[in-house]
Amino acid sequence: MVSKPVISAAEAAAMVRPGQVVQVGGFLGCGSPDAVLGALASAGVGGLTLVCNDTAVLDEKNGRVTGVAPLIKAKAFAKVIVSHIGTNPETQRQMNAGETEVELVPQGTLAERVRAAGAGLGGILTPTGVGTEVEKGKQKLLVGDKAYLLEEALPGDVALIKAKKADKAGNLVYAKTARNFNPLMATACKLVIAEVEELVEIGAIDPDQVHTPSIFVDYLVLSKA
Amino acid sequence: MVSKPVISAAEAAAMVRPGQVVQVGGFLGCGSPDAVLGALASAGVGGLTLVCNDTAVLDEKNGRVTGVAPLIKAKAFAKVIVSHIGTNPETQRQMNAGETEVELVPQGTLAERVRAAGAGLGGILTPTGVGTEVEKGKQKLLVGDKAYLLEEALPGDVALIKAKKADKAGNLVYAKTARNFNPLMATACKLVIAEVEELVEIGAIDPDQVHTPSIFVDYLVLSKA
Amino acid sequence: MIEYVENKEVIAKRIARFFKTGDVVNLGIGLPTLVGNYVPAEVTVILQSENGLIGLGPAPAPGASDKDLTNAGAAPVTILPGGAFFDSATSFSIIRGGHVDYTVLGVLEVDQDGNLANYKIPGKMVPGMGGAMDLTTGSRVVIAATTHLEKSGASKLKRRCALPLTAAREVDIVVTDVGFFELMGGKFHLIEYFPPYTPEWIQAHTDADIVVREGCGACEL
Amino acid sequence: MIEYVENKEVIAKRIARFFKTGDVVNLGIGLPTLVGNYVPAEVTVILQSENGLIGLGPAPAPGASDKDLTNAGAAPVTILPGGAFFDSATSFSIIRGGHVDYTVLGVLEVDQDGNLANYKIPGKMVPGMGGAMDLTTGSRVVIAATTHLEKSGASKLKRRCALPLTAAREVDIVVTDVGFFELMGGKFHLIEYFPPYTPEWIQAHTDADIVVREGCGACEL
Repeated sequence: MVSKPVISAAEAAAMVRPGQVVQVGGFLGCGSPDAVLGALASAGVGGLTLVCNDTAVLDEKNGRVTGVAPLIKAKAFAKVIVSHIGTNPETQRQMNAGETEVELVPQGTLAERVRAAGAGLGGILTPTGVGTEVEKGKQKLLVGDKAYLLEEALPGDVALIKAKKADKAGNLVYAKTARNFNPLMATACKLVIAEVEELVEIGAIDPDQVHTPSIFVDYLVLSKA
Repeated sequence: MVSKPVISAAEAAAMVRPGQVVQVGGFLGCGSPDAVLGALASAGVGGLTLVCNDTAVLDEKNGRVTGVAPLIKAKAFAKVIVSHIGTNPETQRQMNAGETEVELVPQGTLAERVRAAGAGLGGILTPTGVGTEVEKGKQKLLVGDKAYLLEEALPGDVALIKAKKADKAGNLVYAKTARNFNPLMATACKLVIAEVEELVEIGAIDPDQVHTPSIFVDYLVLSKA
Repeated sequence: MIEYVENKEVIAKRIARFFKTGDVVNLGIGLPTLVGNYVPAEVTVILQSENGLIGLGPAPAPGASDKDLTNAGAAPVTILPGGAFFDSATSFSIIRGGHVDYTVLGVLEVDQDGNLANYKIPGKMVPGMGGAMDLTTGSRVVIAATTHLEKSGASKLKRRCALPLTAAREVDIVVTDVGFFELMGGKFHLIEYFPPYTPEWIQAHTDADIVVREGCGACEL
Repeated sequence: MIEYVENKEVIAKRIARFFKTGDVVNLGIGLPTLVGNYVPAEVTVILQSENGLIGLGPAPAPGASDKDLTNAGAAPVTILPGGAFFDSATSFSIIRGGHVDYTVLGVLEVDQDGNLANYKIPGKMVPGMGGAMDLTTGSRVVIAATTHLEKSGASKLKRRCALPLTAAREVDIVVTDVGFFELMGGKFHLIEYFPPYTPEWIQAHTDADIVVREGCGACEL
């Protein structure tokens, strides 16, 4: 196996170019690549499109600021494609003020759209959203006598993901509910940067227990480097 | 967690009714539920539809008979939906003689169709098969400027799968390349029977390392009971 | 004269009685989460959380929380022996694929055709649908959990939802703090009422078509 | 006068030279499998097998085979340190998703438009396509590996495939035992010829349009 470069969070952030589609793992901040996101906020890149489950938690009064929330505050994103913004009031303010475009996608549809991009599929047919505003502008198809929406694949330029552990080849293992969208995004983007807490030798991870095979991963960042 | 009934291979085979769609794990016999398949051949159920990667290996001269091959020989199937029949000449003979209907499906499409059924999707758009005989009778759709075939979900009545290890709740762990279609079929069928080599206590499998969560599994069979 | 007093415990208690051992259940954030407190000791339900686990356990002891183990509301949780973790695609395969028996979710509005709105008040509050659209589409039984009246006194049960829908004709059961209803044929069917409320009071205080089902009885909670 | 002698080693040797360290490669059953024997020691390719592994290693020592560890041809194999196992959906996500750099596969016919047939001779032999359709659709570079002539002396390279296609316009490179060709603009472009064969011999013995690319040279293997 071939080793993957281990870079700093700042080096990772410098690979993100203005205007790119960035997919970020994490669910309300659980399983987000916080070191890389911090460096990205410092780098001040703008005009990005975010694909993420949510815009995380921005509750400065109670000292809870997680995941992509600082980047939302810094207006790094021209557009966010997420399933939920309810825990980050700044997203809603920017949306209402016309500062940031918000596309709300049902969570399971978001997961399948990202997965489809990684799997080379054009899209999937889901029953979710039929009869709601979500169906606007989409093709509705019948399979048997049931209606489905055609939801298109959602690829990205850069995936910023978080795993618990990597071997030096880039095989990843996630921990508990910090897994969420991370393995999906690892497949769907041209450039994949994985932040990990622990780096082990090649061969130290049982090949039956690898969650994301090394070939998806381009760079590794250690959370505390 | 709730324990799942552990039954004999014969009891498992007796749950398969004539005319049902049976999804069987395994890749040329690697990762097939051999004890259950043996019992099914003895039970003599007929008129089934098989969904499987292939019709396994039937090479009696060299003493190699694997997976579903004995059931093919016993004419248990009115129809087989598989990606490959090249290692089982009897399948081809039955096809040419009009005894068994054979639907050939590209392997990746078969995997996605089974997965889609388990995931509640109506189908998926795949580029595979465009411009070939596979596109016959199917809708072709453009996403962007690329053509895709709409391939419909493929659900089953019974999944006969094989795992290395189960806990008593039915959480499954597969071994090596014996994984193949097994985890997909576990999600796609109304009744799921998992043959396993080893049964451990609830709690003995790390929840990060479960390949198939227990809720998909209805019955357990021990390979050597 | 019966005075309406909001009572979320009653709702949670009644919902908890629907489950039998082995049922896979997803409890939404807020009021639905309370349901977990009232499942009878002899019933073992399997709780699913859409952020990626099955076998949800009780909240961790103080100081024992794990940053990598939360529920869909970002609260620290635990996992029971025999549970499993998975990614978001698998989580929603479980949900959309029909492998969840009950989903319980909160409501802004629910109407007599089984429509439910809870993700968006245009121009005011737009939290987003999160996993709710998939949960209502895929679960075998969808239970809407809601107080019967708004603070203003307005009925939460409607003839027709005015807000953007989360679920179109997907709701099977509505449990409020005055009674429990099944949705059928475009009407709320009252199955049980919770004293001191009476079927007459409920009909008078609900802005929707209510059928009192034959055999409808009082339920003490 | 050059006499044609079938030589599969030459094909395998030339194909092995395409790869650089880090490339993800899928080798089909039969002739393509030989390619693995000729990858230069200083190049580390990552072999993928569509039945569910990456990091394919050499055949096991006699008696050391594992019933749970085979390649897509059901032969016992090993896995290298740093490899991984996965299910068939993930395997084809890797393939269809463009994460395989090279796929090498055998041929019944290949034509100058990049069409390839290898899964079906109607009425005669129908092995099925297995993973080949996904591999040709999804891989970055599709290499067809074939002897140049049939036993009968007929050209395996065609103007137009007559058999049902495995891949429509997906083949990028054809390597035979007489030379290596790129497919472009509806023609086979000869890039290298393998002595004793010459460009003239190749043009005379191929029933298809061949362009001898400027700079086309001999390659000793």
